[in-house]
Amino acid sequence: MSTKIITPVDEFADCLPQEYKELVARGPYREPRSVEDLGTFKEIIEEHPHCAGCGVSLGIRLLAAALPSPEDTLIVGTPGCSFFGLVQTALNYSNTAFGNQNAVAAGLKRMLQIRFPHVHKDVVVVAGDGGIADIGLDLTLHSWFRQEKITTIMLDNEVYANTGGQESGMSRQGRVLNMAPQGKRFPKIPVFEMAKVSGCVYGVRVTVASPRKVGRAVRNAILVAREFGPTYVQIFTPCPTNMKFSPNQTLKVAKEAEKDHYTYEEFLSTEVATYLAQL
Amino acid sequence: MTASEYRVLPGPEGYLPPAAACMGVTLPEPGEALVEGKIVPEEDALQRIAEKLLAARNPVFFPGPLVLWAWREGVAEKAKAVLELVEAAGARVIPMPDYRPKYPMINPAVEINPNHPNLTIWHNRIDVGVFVGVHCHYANVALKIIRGGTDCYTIALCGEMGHEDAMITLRSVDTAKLRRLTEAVKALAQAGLPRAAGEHGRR
Amino acid sequence: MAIQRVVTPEHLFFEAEREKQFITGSEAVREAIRRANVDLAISYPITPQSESMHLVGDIYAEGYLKEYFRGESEFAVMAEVAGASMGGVRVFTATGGPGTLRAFEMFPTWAGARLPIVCTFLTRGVNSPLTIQPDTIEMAFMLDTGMLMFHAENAQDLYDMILKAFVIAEQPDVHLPVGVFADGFFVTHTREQVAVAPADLKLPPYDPYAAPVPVMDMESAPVRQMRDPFVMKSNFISYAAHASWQQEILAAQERARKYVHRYLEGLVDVEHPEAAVLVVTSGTMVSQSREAVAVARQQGLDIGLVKVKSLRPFPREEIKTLARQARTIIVPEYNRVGWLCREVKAVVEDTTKVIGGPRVFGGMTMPPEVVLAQIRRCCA
Amino acid sequence: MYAAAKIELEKCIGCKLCILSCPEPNVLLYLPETKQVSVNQQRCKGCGLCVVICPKDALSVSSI
Amino acid sequence: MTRQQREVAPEYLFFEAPGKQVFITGSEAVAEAVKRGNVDMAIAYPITPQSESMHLIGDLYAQGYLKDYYRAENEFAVMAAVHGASLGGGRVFTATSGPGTLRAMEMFPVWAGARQPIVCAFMCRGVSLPPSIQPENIEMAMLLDTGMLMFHAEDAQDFFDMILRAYVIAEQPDVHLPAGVFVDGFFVTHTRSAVMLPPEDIKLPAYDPRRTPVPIFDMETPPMRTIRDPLLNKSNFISYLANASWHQEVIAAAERARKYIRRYMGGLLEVEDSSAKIFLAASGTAVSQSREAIRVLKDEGIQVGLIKIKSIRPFPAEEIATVTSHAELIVVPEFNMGGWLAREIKAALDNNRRVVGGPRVFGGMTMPAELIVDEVKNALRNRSRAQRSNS
Amino acid sequence: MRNSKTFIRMSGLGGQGVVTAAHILGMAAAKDGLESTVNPFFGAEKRLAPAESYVRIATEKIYERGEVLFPNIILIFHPHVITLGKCYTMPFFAGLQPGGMVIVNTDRAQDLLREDERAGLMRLEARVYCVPATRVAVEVGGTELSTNIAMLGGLLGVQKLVSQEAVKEALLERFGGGKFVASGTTAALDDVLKSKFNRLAHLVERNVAVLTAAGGSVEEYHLGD
Amino acid sequence: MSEGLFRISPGFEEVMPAEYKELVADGPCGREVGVSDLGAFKELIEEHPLCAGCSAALALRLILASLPKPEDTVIVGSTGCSSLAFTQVAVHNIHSLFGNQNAVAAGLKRALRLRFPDKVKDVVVIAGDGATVDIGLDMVMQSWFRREHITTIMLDNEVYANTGGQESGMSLRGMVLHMAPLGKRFPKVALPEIAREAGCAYVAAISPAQPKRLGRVVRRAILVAREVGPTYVQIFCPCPTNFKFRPDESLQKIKQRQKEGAFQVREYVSPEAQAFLAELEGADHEE
Repeated sequence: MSTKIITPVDEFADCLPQEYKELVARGPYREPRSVEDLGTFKEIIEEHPHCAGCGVSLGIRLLAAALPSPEDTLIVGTPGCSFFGLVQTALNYSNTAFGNQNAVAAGLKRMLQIRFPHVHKDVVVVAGDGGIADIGLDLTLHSWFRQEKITTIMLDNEVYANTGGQESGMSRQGRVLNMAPQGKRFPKIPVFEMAKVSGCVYGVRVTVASPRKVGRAVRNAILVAREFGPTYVQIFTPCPTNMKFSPNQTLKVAKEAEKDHYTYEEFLSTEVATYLAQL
Repeated sequence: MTASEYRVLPGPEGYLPPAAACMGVTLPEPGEALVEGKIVPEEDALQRIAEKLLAARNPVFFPGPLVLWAWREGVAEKAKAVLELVEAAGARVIPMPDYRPKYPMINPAVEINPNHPNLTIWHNRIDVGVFVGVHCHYANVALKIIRGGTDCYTIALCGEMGHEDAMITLRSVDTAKLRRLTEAVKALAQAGLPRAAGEHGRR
Repeated sequence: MAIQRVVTPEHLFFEAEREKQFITGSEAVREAIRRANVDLAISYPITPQSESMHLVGDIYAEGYLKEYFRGESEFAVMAEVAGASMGGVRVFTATGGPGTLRAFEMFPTWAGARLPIVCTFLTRGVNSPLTIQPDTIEMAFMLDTGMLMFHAENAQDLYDMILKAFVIAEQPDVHLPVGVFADGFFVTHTREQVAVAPADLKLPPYDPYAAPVPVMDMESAPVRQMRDPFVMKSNFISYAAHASWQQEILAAQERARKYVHRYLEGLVDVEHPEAAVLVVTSGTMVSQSREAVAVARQQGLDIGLVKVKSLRPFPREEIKTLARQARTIIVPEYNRVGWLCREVKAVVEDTTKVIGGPRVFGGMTMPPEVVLAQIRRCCA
Repeated sequence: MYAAAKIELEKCIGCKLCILSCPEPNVLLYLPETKQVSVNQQRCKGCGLCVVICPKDALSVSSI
Repeated sequence: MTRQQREVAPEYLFFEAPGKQVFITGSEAVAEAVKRGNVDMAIAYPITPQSESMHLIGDLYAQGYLKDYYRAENEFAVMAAVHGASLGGGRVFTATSGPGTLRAMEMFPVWAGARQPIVCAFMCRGVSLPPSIQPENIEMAMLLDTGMLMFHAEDAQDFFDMILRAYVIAEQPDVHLPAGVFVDGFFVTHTRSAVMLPPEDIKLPAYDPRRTPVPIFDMETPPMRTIRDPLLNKSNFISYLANASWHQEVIAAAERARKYIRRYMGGLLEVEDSSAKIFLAASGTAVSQSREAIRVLKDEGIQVGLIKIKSIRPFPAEEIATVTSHAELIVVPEFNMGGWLAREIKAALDNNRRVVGGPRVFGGMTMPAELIVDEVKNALRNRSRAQRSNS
Repeated sequence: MRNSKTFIRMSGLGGQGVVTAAHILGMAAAKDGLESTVNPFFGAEKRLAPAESYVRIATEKIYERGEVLFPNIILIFHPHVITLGKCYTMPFFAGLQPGGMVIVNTDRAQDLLREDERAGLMRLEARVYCVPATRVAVEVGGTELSTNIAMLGGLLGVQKLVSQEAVKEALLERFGGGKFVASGTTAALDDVLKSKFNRLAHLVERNVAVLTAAGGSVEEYHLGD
Repeated sequence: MSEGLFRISPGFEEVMPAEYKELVADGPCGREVGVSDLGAFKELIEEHPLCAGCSAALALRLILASLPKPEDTVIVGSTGCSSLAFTQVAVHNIHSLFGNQNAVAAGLKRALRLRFPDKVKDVVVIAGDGATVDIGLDMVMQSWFRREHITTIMLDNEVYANTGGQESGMSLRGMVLHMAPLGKRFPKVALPEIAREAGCAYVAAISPAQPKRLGRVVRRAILVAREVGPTYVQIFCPCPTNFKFRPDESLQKIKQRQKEGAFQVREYVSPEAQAFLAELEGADHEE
């Protein structure tokens, strides 16, 4: 690990922009922070251009606060709304072709294991439902089949939000959306169930209405991925803009989903359970 | 290769002009430097940089991440050498702490960004800008944009092979070379080169 | 289903009275498909193409198409329309930039399988770096896929070319896929006057049994039929068969010239062919050049304009002939590589006449002033 | 046109629920000295999620 | 298990180390190159005629020459995964062919735009449809504008040499672009020929992730706030300009590669008999066929020179113009239907009436020397006929 | 190079309706029998981010497309566009044609322009106008979502580019009946706007009132002062 | 199918090759034949170039014999060994690209439904393990998610056989193969279970070692696909060539694996499909 890259040369410390001074002084790099500590430290995500009340950006904020060692974390994403917030995070973030994130992450993780055999470099995929469940599904599943030691986090807003509100595989049946003018004809893709039968050793389904659970899930998923294999966290991050509800209703929408199709669920192997109990 | 006829001069060069490398300008070999698109002995270039810095109305150094952050051995010392040069040249420092497209925008008074370096040049009315410690790709992108849209005279102190789109570029710049440049500036200043009017000095 | 009357292509294109609408390029796509008697369309989101496929979805809901759905990726969508086309229906889809590259392997397949698919490419830059802005670089990649390629200047062209593409593509002696290209945003998102035929008219339906290859429906002979067979033996005879198959695709492209002449009224449009200096270009760059040419002519400069409408087949002879009498040819482009310039140079005999550029890319606009400056230099 | 959250400090009990439900980073800050929350209005987008979540009605959104 | 090999300077490995001649296939030559390439990681996916070389590289991995290797799920995923591995700061290798190239198409401009010195071998074959596994290099036409460097090997020796040299050229800090090394499948991959190899206990110096023009992705390199590929999130003139300037820098980087291609590959092209008035200009296997044709023509008293084009990107436009300045006829035989090389050459010359594009064979057919001979003779006949009718 | 044409750049912040304003203006021009093209600034921009749209109006056919780099008129929907630089077209006034016009939505004209900007505009013999568009929108229209229409009112107050009747028809077409193609965010705001009025006629009527009121409250900002 | 498709035009009967005459006279079209009748009718597949002892070829034969309505069946294949046999099959069949078979099939099925709304047209995908579980997995699963009315059959020989024996996602953990020089590092992908989760109405894993059961499974899968939703059949057919056992050992190998518990015949039937099958087959027909 290297906090050196967040250590300014003394001579230049003064001339850094304010946000960097804050990151250096109060960022989460040197002592561990969690979701609980939000509001008391300088977050690694700076301002972002997400819409007011955006569930995705809340999800990003929460997961960014939950990273067990942000100074050794690399995030791999894909085009979509999540890009906008993730690009502002104070860590390495890669974003290339739509849907290739789990393949990029696999290559990256393996190379970092070669180059830093004695350091845990956490490679975390953070992407939307379109990137993971539609166009990148095969690459997602194969990273799980192959037991890559990466964490995959889906920010599920149940729509292609960034391109203007099209039906995604994770949209709910019956939803009328762009490209589904008569309502979606098939159910939400059961990616969470897929994860169970495709080799993930730990998985959580959660919503942004339960921030502490999000924090715990992300942290566990990353720690488990280091030791055992692929892990998956699916976070419901409702989109007020495309689903046309008022921005202050995001958490209510998420909360209601918790009683309905987005109940909290966790799965883990016994091995993993023992490991987590020890932590 | 025959020497290129193409001169790399301060802009504004116009609407998306080609990169100098595509106009036949080649990078210097060890011991050489590029001044306005022509290969010259390195010593000549040191001299030209000193002249440009001292004649400038508002010279500004743009240190990049490679010297701003104490990420590896030797950086602190190199940074110190950069600051000695800044001091000798009576220049200011505006950092390039990272390369991301920043939301909602950069504050051009306090930082420079390779994707739109022209904003910082315009805002601060910089007539001579010096790049140091910036990854080559980002330096090249920035230098091209500056030459396309502003009249700033750019100097690149590169740790690798140099930059065709800067008006003056040194290659393989290490701490020792920085110190040699500082000496050249000091010597010229002592000789009493007249300086253009205008506010300067470190913030 | 919407009630529409089938008319001849000639009537729809040239005779039916047209109404002017103030619409975007994306809406022009919808209006073309509304009149195209398309059976099935398949969509996948990508900017700036999505809007046109949303609108096609809407007219599906109104009953103008029989089937429509969102596929899972561009590669899958292009495979799905291929399947449908083999099943004997008229299909439509659209994509752009990275989507084109993601699906890339399918395009030579369409051509090789002789599928008269019409696909609209609303072009944009490709990664890296990521951009959603207009750029025609993807067309450079497509030149040797075997597809026919038309380049629309504006929403009007887009409307006309899509409709005409179906008719040209489906000629039994052509029967090839057609890409109708338009510069993303510059065309898709710009609102302008477009003259369209009445909405209650449509093209005649596709006749799968007039195809030069059997349709895959277990209704057409022969029953023992594989689309498209591996030339699975490794010997001279199979190689020759494979090579001949490819030559037939090239030949089909050649045969398309006649129909491009008939329906698009030529592979190129020329203004002032006698001029000493000619601007040769395609797509949105034609529009930018028109402005520059108009000013230049007002100022007394001897300048003409050649709009290349069809890139495949390429107007080889047309441009060679035009170039013989011209002193200089300027080829401005919206991409970094200058593929149109390369095409032009490869058919012009004296390439010293050809000036590649100005070129802009990465989403930048080409101000007519920049083209004008180039014209001034060349006329000096 | 531009709205931002405002806090009535007398009502704030420092439960931090608002901080955890705000999609914007570094907008709602927790002040350990007073065990209360403050708002950076410059960066607030006025979505109102904090208003809805606050158990004490300490937050409101209004034009700035 | 890691293999004990000594790192040596590229110059030593290429020009000074003692050579030993072996009789191997092109696929084996790839493995021999990778063995000496100090490659960290390779990722594979089956496709004919590429598979064999990637099998052999798997064996190298088992023997400890590479540190990681796996089979991925498809070509797009392979190219994405090597992209990720290269972001991580190591030297990577992969290979593909024809349809595989097209399946992964979207990734190649990504590599170039992200300034990654990935070396990928392309064992060219026909693309669908109809499917063919036979040699044909149409895929090169589709890669010309990806921003990658492109080298076209004539035979197994070239293939071995070019892969190793590609790493050295691609990784120069002022270049730092992906390089594709192309051969015509089967003609090279499955043909056994004499190849001169340096000793196997030496290898290239390791890739230095600290000398890159873009930050490496390891959270050890500043700035920690880094996104590769950053320009999407603003839509305005300034972002467009930044994007355009980025592309210009990719082109500029390829220009800078010329110097290193001259240094390490002895030039972007090779010329034989530069005094000739007639030239055959070709790349890849068509060069070998041309050599045969030149011999036949010489026997018949017709002097024909040869231009072997080794670097397709950057393209030796000036060199070709200079070499052919006095030429009267340039015949360009190709293994594809599109005739992309003829198009490139025509666009590079002033008077391209001199250029005859052809013969072209494809679909796996071979190109007998006689076909080239006939093309030359036909062109000469046409020319003299034209001259007669003019006079 | 285009004396018979008027090229307009509208700069504002996401959510202020710059795209809709351009659309309505362009459509009105078309209804008046003029030639017009309209395009938004092509981006994945979110609310409150800088946004621009462009309108070209002429008596003859317009070919050029893409962003307007050389405007005759610049509409500034929010003073932050220039005072806080919430715009990426920089330097902001670059490209404004000699004799051009700038219209700013503001109540307070002071501190609007930096000294160098003022000097530059004077050199171009440009005219600057202020219109309190947001205030008029709230007071007359009952919603700040009508700010864009007030800006158009300001524009028509100083230059009769299109007729009021045509604007009214354009409003009817834009908000009435059939589906209009808009981005997700715009569509959401449309719904909000429509929900403010119980009938379409009412919406149009109130917006026309905004248009007129704003046209009457434009004031020239004297660069020389 | 149109009536004339299998009728030789008057006057040409004599000149037609024998195999066609046999197909017309003795083929399975319009007749109720199945696996049990093999040998008693002219099969849809003529000769093929697959290796001796190839159990995939056997599986293919059995599948073709089990098609409930061959005269209205279109098959979509993919790159791999099986595609070499398909040129010889007497139903319309498509080979497009490696891995895109389910996408092509989805488009085709929808097109045929448009053109023949009153007729059953069965679209059956038959592809190898590489095409199904590796390169084409996304499109396979999305066709299930979308509830396309098609049947997907995997000929699972646990290796990329056609390209010379590389590891596939269906290879067993530990198998040393090309591109897995140290042995495969992860388990065989549980595609039947994934299919069940992904919305398939009927899923079965079977082998040609039980030909009649295989025939019944294929028939069920196709019938369920017509009425209920997507179906998936995975057929274990080990490859003598790449796994280097004698051609005559193919079926033995399957049985051996079954005995070890490493291969299990299994069927997952959704309640809806169950009800449909019960009605179709009658309760007494159940095993």
